[in-house]
Amino acid sequence: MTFSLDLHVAERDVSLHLDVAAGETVAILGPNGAGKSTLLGTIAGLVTPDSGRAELNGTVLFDLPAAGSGRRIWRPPHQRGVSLLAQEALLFPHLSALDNVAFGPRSAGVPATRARQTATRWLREVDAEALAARRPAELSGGQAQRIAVARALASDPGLLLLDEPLAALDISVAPAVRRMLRRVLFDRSAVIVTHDVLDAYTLADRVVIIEDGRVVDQGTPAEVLDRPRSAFAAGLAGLNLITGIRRGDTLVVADPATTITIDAGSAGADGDPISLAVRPAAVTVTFDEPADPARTSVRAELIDLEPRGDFVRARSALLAADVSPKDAAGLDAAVGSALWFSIPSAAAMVYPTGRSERSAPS
Amino acid sequence: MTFSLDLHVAERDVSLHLDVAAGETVAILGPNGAGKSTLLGTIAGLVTPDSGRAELNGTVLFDLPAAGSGRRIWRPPHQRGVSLLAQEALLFPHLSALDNVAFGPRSAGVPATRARQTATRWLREVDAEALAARRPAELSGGQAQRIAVARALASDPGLLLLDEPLAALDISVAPAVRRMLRRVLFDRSAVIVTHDVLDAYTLADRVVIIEDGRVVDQGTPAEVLDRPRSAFAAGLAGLNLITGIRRGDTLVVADPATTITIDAGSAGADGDPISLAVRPAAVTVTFDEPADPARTSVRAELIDLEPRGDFVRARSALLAADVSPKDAAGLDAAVGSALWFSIPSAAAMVYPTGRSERSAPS
Amino acid sequence: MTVPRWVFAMAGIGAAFVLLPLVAMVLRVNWAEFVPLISSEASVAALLLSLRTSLAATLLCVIFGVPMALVLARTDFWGQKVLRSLVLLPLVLPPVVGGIALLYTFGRRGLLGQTFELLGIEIAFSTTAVVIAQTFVALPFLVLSLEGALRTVGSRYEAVGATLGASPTTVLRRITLPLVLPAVLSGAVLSFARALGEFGATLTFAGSLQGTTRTLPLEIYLQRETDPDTAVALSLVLVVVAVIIVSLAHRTGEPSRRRARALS
Amino acid sequence: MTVPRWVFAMAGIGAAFVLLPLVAMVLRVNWAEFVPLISSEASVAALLLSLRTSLAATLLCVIFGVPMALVLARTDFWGQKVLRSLVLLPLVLPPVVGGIALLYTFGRRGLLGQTFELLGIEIAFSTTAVVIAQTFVALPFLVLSLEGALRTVGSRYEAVGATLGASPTTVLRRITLPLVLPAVLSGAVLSFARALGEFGATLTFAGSLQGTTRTLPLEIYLQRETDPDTAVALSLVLVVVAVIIVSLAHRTGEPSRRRARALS
Amino acid sequence: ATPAAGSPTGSAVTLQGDITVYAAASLQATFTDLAASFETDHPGTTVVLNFAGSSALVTQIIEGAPADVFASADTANMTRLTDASLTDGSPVDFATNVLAIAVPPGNPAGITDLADLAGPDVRLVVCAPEVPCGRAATALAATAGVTLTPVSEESSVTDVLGKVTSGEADAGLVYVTDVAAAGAAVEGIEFAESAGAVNTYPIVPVTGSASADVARAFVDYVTGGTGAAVLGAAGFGAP
Ligand SMILES: Nc1ncnc2c1ncn2[C@@H]1O[C@H](COP(=O)(O)OP(=O)(O)OP(=O)(O)O)[C@@H](O)[C@H]1O
Ligand SMILES: Nc1ncnc2c1ncn2[C@@H]1O[C@H](COP(=O)(O)OP(=O)(O)OP(=O)(O)O)[C@@H](O)[C@H]1O
Ligand SMILES: [Mg+2]
Ligand SMILES: [Mg+2]
Repeated sequence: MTFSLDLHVAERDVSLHLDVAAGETVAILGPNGAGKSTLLGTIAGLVTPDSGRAELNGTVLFDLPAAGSGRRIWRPPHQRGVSLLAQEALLFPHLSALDNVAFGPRSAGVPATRARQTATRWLREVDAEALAARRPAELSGGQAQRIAVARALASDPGLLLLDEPLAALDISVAPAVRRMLRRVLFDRSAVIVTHDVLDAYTLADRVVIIEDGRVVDQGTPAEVLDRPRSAFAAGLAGLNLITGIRRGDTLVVADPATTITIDAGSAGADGDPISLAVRPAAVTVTFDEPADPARTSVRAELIDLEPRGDFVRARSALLAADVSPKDAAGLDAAVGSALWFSIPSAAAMVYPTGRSERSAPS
Repeated sequence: MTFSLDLHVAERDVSLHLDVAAGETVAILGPNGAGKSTLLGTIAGLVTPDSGRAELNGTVLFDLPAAGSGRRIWRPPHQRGVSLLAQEALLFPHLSALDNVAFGPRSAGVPATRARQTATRWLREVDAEALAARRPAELSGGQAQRIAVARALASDPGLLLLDEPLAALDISVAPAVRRMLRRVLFDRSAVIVTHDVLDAYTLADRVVIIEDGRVVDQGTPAEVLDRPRSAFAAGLAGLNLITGIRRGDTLVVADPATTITIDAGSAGADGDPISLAVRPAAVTVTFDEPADPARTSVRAELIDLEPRGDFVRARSALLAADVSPKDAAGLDAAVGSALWFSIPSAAAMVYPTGRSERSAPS
Repeated sequence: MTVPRWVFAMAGIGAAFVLLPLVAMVLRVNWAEFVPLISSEASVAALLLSLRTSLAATLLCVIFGVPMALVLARTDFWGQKVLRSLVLLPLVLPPVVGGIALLYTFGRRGLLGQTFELLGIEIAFSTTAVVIAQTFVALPFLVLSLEGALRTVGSRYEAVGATLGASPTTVLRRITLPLVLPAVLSGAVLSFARALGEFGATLTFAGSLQGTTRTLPLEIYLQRETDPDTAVALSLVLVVVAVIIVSLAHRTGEPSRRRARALS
Repeated sequence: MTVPRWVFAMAGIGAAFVLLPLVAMVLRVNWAEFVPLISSEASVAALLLSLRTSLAATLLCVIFGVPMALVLARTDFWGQKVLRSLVLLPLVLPPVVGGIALLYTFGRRGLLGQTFELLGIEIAFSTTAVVIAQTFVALPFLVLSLEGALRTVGSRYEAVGATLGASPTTVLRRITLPLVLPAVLSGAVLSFARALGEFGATLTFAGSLQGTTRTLPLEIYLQRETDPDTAVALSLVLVVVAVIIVSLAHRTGEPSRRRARALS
Repeated sequence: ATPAAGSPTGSAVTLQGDITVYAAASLQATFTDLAASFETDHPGTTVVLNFAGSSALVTQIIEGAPADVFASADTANMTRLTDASLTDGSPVDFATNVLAIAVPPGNPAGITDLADLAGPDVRLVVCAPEVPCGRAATALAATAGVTLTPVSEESSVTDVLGKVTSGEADAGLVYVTDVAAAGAAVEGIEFAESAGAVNTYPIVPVTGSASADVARAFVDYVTGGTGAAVLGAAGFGAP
């Protein structure tokens, strides 16, 4: 009762392996163009990979050996029991919202009246019951996306694929839809592509990070996001990530050339590649080097001040710091000059950069 | 040198007034279906309102008197000097990314070579230079959205309309594009629809909140988001919002019937409608009523625990609290039973709910 | 979209070019004797036969043409391009030659003649032959116009339908066909019009017997020999019938509610 | 999209229906004398004339038909529906009647005859008349198929173009036309094919003078009177020419790079 | 017209000019020959031929077609031209034609004379009464007292012949000249009653010709000895 996938698409430079356990929800995170939609498209049967193999609950979805030899299996999309909510809503323009949602059940042979009841229930779940009679052309962007979520769920697939389901939703329904997803994904196998770390935390049992068509990290949300191994994951988690080589009790960074004192007890032996992660809120920015021995400081040029409501983000090439609007006012004139960014040792997390396997899929 | 708009679309129940000062960037926030895209569509000339009037830098864009009488003016889209980046990227499928971006300049009569140079510059700005030769069908969702941003900017409009420009962008480019937008929007008149409060803080001079086709609040980002007047704005700002009536030193809430002690010095006279805003992080959840006099507590049913990475959000009908994962583990069994949610008086902001005008557009 | 002014001008010239001959024809009609001319037994029989056979031919065009367009637009196989050109041929074949080719195929001494004779089916000189001739010349119209529409619509919605578990047949019935319904209808209208006006192939292949094979165009042709007034009057009838049927089809096909709301 | 199996079956029957008569015709060709039959001076002259006039007619169809389709698809005005039906008429009019109508319009005693006579232009019975007759019957094909495609494509991209500052003409040139290029091409192919096969209207309106107005279909008609072998041989030439030109047009129109990459 | 125009050959005056001859489709073979030999005899002339059904040709001429000579397959259509005052002089009959029965090679239905055509199993094709050959067939049947039940009434002889050559019909009523032209594709059966309906071919110069003398010369050529010989060889009768 699992899903496993191997996949190579030469043209898009994508080469991935993915397992999903029964009932597991996997979140796929990665930059634009990393290959996330390609991954989902292949599973759904809309993109034909150059080679690869996928199996869902013992059924082979496709089996395309790399060498032309061997039997090629390609199961058409509608026989895969896989439902895809694509990045664009793509509601059928000639059907009402209700009939769009009822489409999946009806295709499965459910009689019209029952299918419409099911559809109405799912519309209610996404808070769109009032839109049932509308045509897609008469819906706002977010409304359409909600109907599309309902449509994907209503087809009750063995594996549910969601490509950024919440991106177009406003803050007033996104939490409700997210809670609904959490409920329906609870015992369902699902792969969800998202750019929102909150989705990963609330919905996913496991997070897979994809960059440039390759899996670069995976594990539980906490593992992957608290001790990020890529700038991308660190950005998602809202952490500063500094990678370098351990030299004694310092972390030596190549670019920009910097040395940061670390705790003697930190992980990694001399010469090992190690990483340091720290929240911007913990970092302070001062004109003079702080004397505090419990902090380690680096001198870096202040590039930019970005107001973010409660606080202001001060950026250097290496580190970002969240400072109070009052402090930021004092720094305003200093943009472009070198300041001291300091990290409390207690807030800094230091860990080996290595590829050691994280918790395997359950 | 300003833009002003009055607008009524009966079919979509939208009736709005909006002013934009020269060089001002206005962020429009609101729930799905509030009328944000309708507003932009009308300004761009793609939706014809039942009545209304718009003027940009002294030129009348349209003037449709409510009564059929009077001269009706309707300037076609291409003569408005208004560029719209719609919610869908809608890149021209038959043109390469570069030619898509060059389309605006070329339409303005710029020679092909110069237009392509301009386009290349804008592609670089959105970090998409490498995609110049691709056709839209060969782009990922986020890549397409970046090209669309570049295309809208390259046409150098008098008024720039952006409908959720960053929604599809990943965390690794979104900050860069946001900074780019901040730079180009700095001295430009622009209206930007967004669901992301960060966009409002970083890009907007003024925030307009729209609900059900009406402007319900506007002001600087801080004004609107720190002292929210609507559940929607509070949700955006990540605040608990409790509205009720002042009765002595308490705030009386109708549903769920609750009384909350407030600071004697708070705003509003007895009987006035007042609001209380507090960050979930400041709220604590306990099994027993806390004795601390600097806190005010309400008893409410714990509906839900939602893991959010660092912390777990505990919800009741009235209040949400962010608790540590350790505390959350203790609460897990208590979901569904009544607990004490307490607010430190210092963290609670109490202010009149009234309609008093906030800072007018500059 | 605002249509540029000069486009209107060009369209006006084009429309005038098509409409002027019709006006000229109407001006030549002998109105005093119009009703007697067109209500002769032969004329009425020809009109009814034309309507019956053209509708039957249109039906056949839809039944076979829609699958052909689907195969051409949605699959890729060796020889597809040649096939597409070949399917066009009845268009380019002068109808008389088409009729000869049909004789060579379905005639008594034709390719399939023996087969049909054994089955006891007589095609030549029957109304069936008229329908066959009309279908033969009208089929490419439906196939070509529908294939274009299918390509334009693309297959994204079909892909979504498939991932929702719809079988190819369900996708066809509930997504593809509704999406291209306007094109199917306008293709059917084209086919119907072509079938209604068909003359050469019918004459050559089916013959010309009042009530059985003599359709309105054949009657007009014959009348022209002796009585040009009747020919013009009947032509006008043909035109009016065509306009009525075409308008009806367009009315049905117009997804009016949807279009009215769409952005201009 | 996976096309259901039964659709293939239906399409196969349809294709057979169109192709069998062609096969039957090829089987009847007198191959021994094929080359002499088709290389007579009269045949060559007719073929060249047919190609020249059909290409000219196709050009006219594109020049006037594209604006007409745009107006029909993108504007809304009173009487538009009636106009659309009227534009269809040359389709339904038996070609011979169409020829008469053209004579009534452009002939010496026709509606515009006097005007042209004053201008010193003689239209009827000249090569110009052939082109006019062909344009008249072929124009509706382009208009109808293109209008359908324009409606299917919708006007969203055009709206985007306009907000980027493109004038209606620029939108037309750089967005609308490229988007519907396949439909323009297939419409032009339809028109060309119809013009190439045109017979009745040409005979009536333009006459049948070798080198001036006797196109290939007229030559075939004439040969059939005395020499059916030549008629069949010439028909085959017509078919081959049509297949070649149609394939060329499709090759040009095919946005192959784009399509190859699209999802299946 | 020059005084010598009446002489078909060996004229002292050289004819100069182009003419366009509108001739009934059934005259295609003979007139093509005649035009060629006429051009040889008169090196300065060109004869352009336009063949179609007689009624179509008359309509074209009335609507202004540039015809110099009109040769009709029947007198009715010639009368239309005369009525329109477009003839230069009176038409001259130059040939006649009678009907014959055409049957497919081998004569599968075993037809021998006109009466056999009325047989219940015979698939007979004739011309429609609206066209000359149909008028002739109707007249014949009436005088012979035979009731014909054709399966199709075609609008031209060519179509009747086409049905017979393809074997679709068992018999058709066509002109003897058509049987002759079809060669081995059909067998012709002549019958006595055919004399009851003789079809006459008249020819006339059309008014307004730029080369009226050439037109007159061509008419004379057709009605003269050479014409009679060529037409006779094709099966036409003398007027
Ligand atoms: N073409 C249309 N015809 C009729 N009603 C429409 C049409 N488009 C949108 N609406 C309705 O008008 C209202 C406003 O829609 P609009 O698209 O402006 O919302 P929005 O604020 O942009 O929402 P979102 O955040 O989901 O994009 C909604 O109730 C929507 O359903
Ligand atoms: N049809 C196509 N043909 C060729 N290349 C393509 C096609 N679609 C996508 N690509 C390329 O393949 C790579 C992976 O694209 P994919 O759509 O899977 O990215 P993604 O991870 O979903 O990105 P996003 O977050 O922007 O949606 C990208 O480099 C993209 O440009
Ligand atoms: Mg994607
Ligand atoms: Mg919107």
